[in-house]
Amino acid sequence: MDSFFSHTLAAILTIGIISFLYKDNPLYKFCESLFIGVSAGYWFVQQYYANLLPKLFDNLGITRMLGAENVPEGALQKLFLHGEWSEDLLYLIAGILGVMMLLRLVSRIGWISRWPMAFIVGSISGLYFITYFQSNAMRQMQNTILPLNSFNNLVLIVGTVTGIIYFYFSKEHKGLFGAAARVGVYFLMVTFGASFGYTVMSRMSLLIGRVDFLFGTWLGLVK
Amino acid sequence: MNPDKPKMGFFETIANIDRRVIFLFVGFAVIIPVLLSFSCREEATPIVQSIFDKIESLPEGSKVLMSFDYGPSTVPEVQPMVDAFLRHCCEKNLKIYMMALWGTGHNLISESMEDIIKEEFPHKVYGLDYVNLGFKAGQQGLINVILTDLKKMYTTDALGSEIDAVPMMVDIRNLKSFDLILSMGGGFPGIKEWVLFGGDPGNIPVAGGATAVSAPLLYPYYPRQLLGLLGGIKGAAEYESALIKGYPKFKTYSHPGIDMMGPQTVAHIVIVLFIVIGNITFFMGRKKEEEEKREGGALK
Amino acid sequence: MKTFSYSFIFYCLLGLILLATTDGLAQVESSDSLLSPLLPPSEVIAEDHPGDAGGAIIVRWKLSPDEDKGITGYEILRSASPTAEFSSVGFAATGANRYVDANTEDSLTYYYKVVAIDADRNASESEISPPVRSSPQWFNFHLLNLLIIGGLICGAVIYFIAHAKKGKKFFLRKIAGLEAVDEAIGRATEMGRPILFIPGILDMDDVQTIAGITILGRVAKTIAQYETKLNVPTSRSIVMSTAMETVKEAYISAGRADAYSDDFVHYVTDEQFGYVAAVDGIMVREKPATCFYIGAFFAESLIMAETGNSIGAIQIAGTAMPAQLPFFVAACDYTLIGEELFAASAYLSGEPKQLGSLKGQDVGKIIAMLAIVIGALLETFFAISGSSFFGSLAELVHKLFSIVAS
Amino acid sequence: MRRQIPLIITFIVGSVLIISVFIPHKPFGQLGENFSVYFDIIAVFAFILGAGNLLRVHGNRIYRKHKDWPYSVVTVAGFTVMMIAGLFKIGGSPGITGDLTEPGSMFEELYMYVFTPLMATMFALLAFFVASASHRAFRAKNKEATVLLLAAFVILLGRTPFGVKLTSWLPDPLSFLEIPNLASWIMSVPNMAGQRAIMVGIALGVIAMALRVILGVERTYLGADSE
Repeated sequence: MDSFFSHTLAAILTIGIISFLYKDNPLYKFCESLFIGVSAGYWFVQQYYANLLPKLFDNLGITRMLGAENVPEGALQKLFLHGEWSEDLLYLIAGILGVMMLLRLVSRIGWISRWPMAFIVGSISGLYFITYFQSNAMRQMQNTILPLNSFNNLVLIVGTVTGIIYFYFSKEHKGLFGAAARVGVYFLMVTFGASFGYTVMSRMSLLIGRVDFLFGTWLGLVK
Repeated sequence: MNPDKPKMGFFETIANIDRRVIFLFVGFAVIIPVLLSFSCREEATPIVQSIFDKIESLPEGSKVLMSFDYGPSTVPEVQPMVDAFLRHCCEKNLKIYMMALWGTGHNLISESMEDIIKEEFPHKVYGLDYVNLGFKAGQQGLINVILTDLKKMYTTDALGSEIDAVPMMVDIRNLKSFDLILSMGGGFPGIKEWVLFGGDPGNIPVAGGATAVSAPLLYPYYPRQLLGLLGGIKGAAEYESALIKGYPKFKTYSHPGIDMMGPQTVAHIVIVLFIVIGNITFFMGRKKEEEEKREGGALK
Repeated sequence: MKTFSYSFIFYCLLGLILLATTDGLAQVESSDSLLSPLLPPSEVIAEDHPGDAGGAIIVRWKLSPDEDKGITGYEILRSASPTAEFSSVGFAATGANRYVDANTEDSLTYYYKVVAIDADRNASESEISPPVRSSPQWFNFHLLNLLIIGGLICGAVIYFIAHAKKGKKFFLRKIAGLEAVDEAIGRATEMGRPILFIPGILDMDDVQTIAGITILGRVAKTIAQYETKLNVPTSRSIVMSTAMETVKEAYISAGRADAYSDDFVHYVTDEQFGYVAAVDGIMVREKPATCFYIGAFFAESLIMAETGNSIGAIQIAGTAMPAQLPFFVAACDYTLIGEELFAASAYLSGEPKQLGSLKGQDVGKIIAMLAIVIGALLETFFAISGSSFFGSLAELVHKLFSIVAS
Repeated sequence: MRRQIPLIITFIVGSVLIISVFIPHKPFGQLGENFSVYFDIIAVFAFILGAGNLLRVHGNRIYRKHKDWPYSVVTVAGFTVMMIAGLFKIGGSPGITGDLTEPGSMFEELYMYVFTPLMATMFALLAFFVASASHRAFRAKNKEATVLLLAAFVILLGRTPFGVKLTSWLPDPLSFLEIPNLASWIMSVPNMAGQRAIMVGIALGVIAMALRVILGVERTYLGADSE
């Protein structure tokens, strides 16, 4: 594409999105609609080439059946051509679950689509159970077990413990317990304030990048 | 007529200012400095200066491993750091070994080689002064392996030459052969993995640069496990200034970090001013409506 | 005879050459050891790496007594037979007395040697280790602590669920964000404006999305009782399917199957910012009275919450993304922080079984706090008194919570 | 039965994945990794539902002449063009193994000049919203809000040259009060404490929710609220 044309196109789209800050307008609506369409199309294609092809078709050997010869034989070829069992054949289960998902469209047997959902939710629950437990709970607790020989360690331990007290559900936050929970809230507030203050910084560089594009790359006004 | 009345009205107007006015201020705070190429002086803070001093202290021919652990989306923030590190190492005649833990890092190495080394230091020779080891999958596992045996993973360089045919690779055995590891990126895998799986077990100094968002997560490692850290554009700008201070000739080179700090600083000041004004107007307004003060709360 | 003599001469020569070389080598070695008498590491033991899927062997040794005399590290050599040639498998730093060879075949027997090396490349070999084989295990004992503590917490949760089933009531503190749900829905009904529900931008393979969908189910059940329009744009297809199913059932169970429409839930795009552009558009055009942001969020959190604020909507957010919490706290009326997000659907359900699980969760908190406080006190006593009793106790607590990367 | 089978699937899959962590032996050790591949594959099939829904919603708008129907045409056209450009690799090397993002191909050009500027600008809007949110929310309304405001303010100042100069006159014994030092102390001590409390809480929340799901106590997501 001609670079002035393509830059102008990109600049119009940039201005279109920024114009939303003033108010909703036809140019923004156009950019928004275009963005939705193009990005949905983009991910559709990406899903096909980055997930379906390598993860299902290559492993099963469907890519090869479709005529790609530089791809090694998959599980189906191994089974039917050589009579060998291959672990990759298990990907067929994923394929079947995927097809079950599509059965939503057939209202009579649409309930089958709950099976892949149950599979997903069950496995996520199992997986996250362990990963969160290890890296969020155990590791953080271990890191907090420190000798109380410095001010910083004291603050760290008091902050962590009172913070946990704030989340305590089954006891009313009253009296000493309530006071501890309030200290916990202050620690949470410092945490929120600090991350907010810190992020402001990196958000600016994005805007500078766009301004630089508009006035520098497109209009050539910078240096 | 009560002279205070119109004043309160004024504060109320400010307190309920149309957000578009704020947007306008932020817009100008960025556009004007960009157009005027306004920049301000940066002083290197200790966390940045310590990296500069370390590279400064390395004797000629020392080996520096640079790991490109970022992708296109963070290029605006991370590339200035990479450029500054590369220039400093080239200037000090250090041997540069470039690799990537991120798949996207591969192209970024080639681009950095073209834009900085070949362009600005044309006398440097590939294979003698710098080498591109390319991307290898394995994340922290890769670091773990090359801690003991680098050539097990890297049998060739990124251009496909036999690894022992690259002169500067001959006396490289493992990570401990390097005098410094620099990791640029800050996501996963990145600096943290280099510290935990490379620097700590191998007792090799590790430093690097990270995006502003990920830098806070790395502070706990400084200074014991992490020699120094460039956090976001500000870190890059500080390093560029340290470089210019030490080698005035770099003043004429591009310094995107410093360039971006100008608009950024102005924008920050605008935001700080808005917070201050917001609070002043709030307190002025509260005098008037004492009864409302116990309502609400940030956590509510 | 001729052949004999030729081969005889050949073998003699070969023998001479070999003799010469080995002799020479021996000389080099002995002269080396004269120059720097580097003592080898001793007691090399190799054993199967415990708690893994096979394919790894741990080699341990006693450090060379010359550890401080400039040893730069230990090279680990391996062979399939004590008499065959040994080849290098890895390198361990000075002071290290173990190495994991993660590249073994379970069907083979291996022998190991450890070589101390100094800066001048002098080397000194240990004795050969006894034979070893790697094998997979059925239980990873490194994770025993995980099993114990995890078992305790799970046990508590299950115990209180069972307890609650029998009708035991627990006290539960109020969570402001959840108290406000009914009010927020009522307000939308009064104003005749829709309710917007954003279940985060990640797919169903994130546990926060699952929490978001369960809360959507509870919220939809309340909405179904009013004549209020619900709008759920999603950025993932599976989330869309699940959300549709959930909302539909909520309407059916509220006895309002007639009021349900498939248009409530719709897919927009997988692209993070494309999705935000669309949500912002929906907000300024449909002017929802109430916005829920419940699930996993990234940078888009503030864009949506600020736009929602500008149209004057009541906003209730909930996420476990620590980096986005401050933005929701700043821009929304109510925020469910981390754990509160996961507890919310149990709260909203009001079912005793679900509420019981929250009580079980609190047992986990008590364990965490006790561990931190006791561990810290033990560490402090150890630091002050130097007593090995406290030292070993403190180490025990540390070990209890340590995760060994396998 | 229709309700029972999904609950049984959830129970079996969930508990097997938890148990498998403790069993390194084949085939349990790899189950977790395999799952993410399974999920990706199911997600592709589901995408057909998503894309279908998108086309249905916008198709309906066009058909019913909804007031914004021309924009729906833009969405449908954008989707179709991008999909055709990608699936058939227009302007690039065709064939099933051809490079999708080859420079010069239509897919790549659309990505570079349409998708990227839209994405980057939408992201950049954050700079404005951060400012308006700070103006409105950072007020010392009560004690909690004051703490939040102070922490944010110190961090913000610590990252500008102005803030650094503000306190650089402090004598050495008081140097810990210099804003940059104060900022990094806040980041690494009280901020860390708060983060840890949040993280431990999240872990416990996830554990309890996962158990509710696996045991079938929580079944809203299956639409099985009514028994």
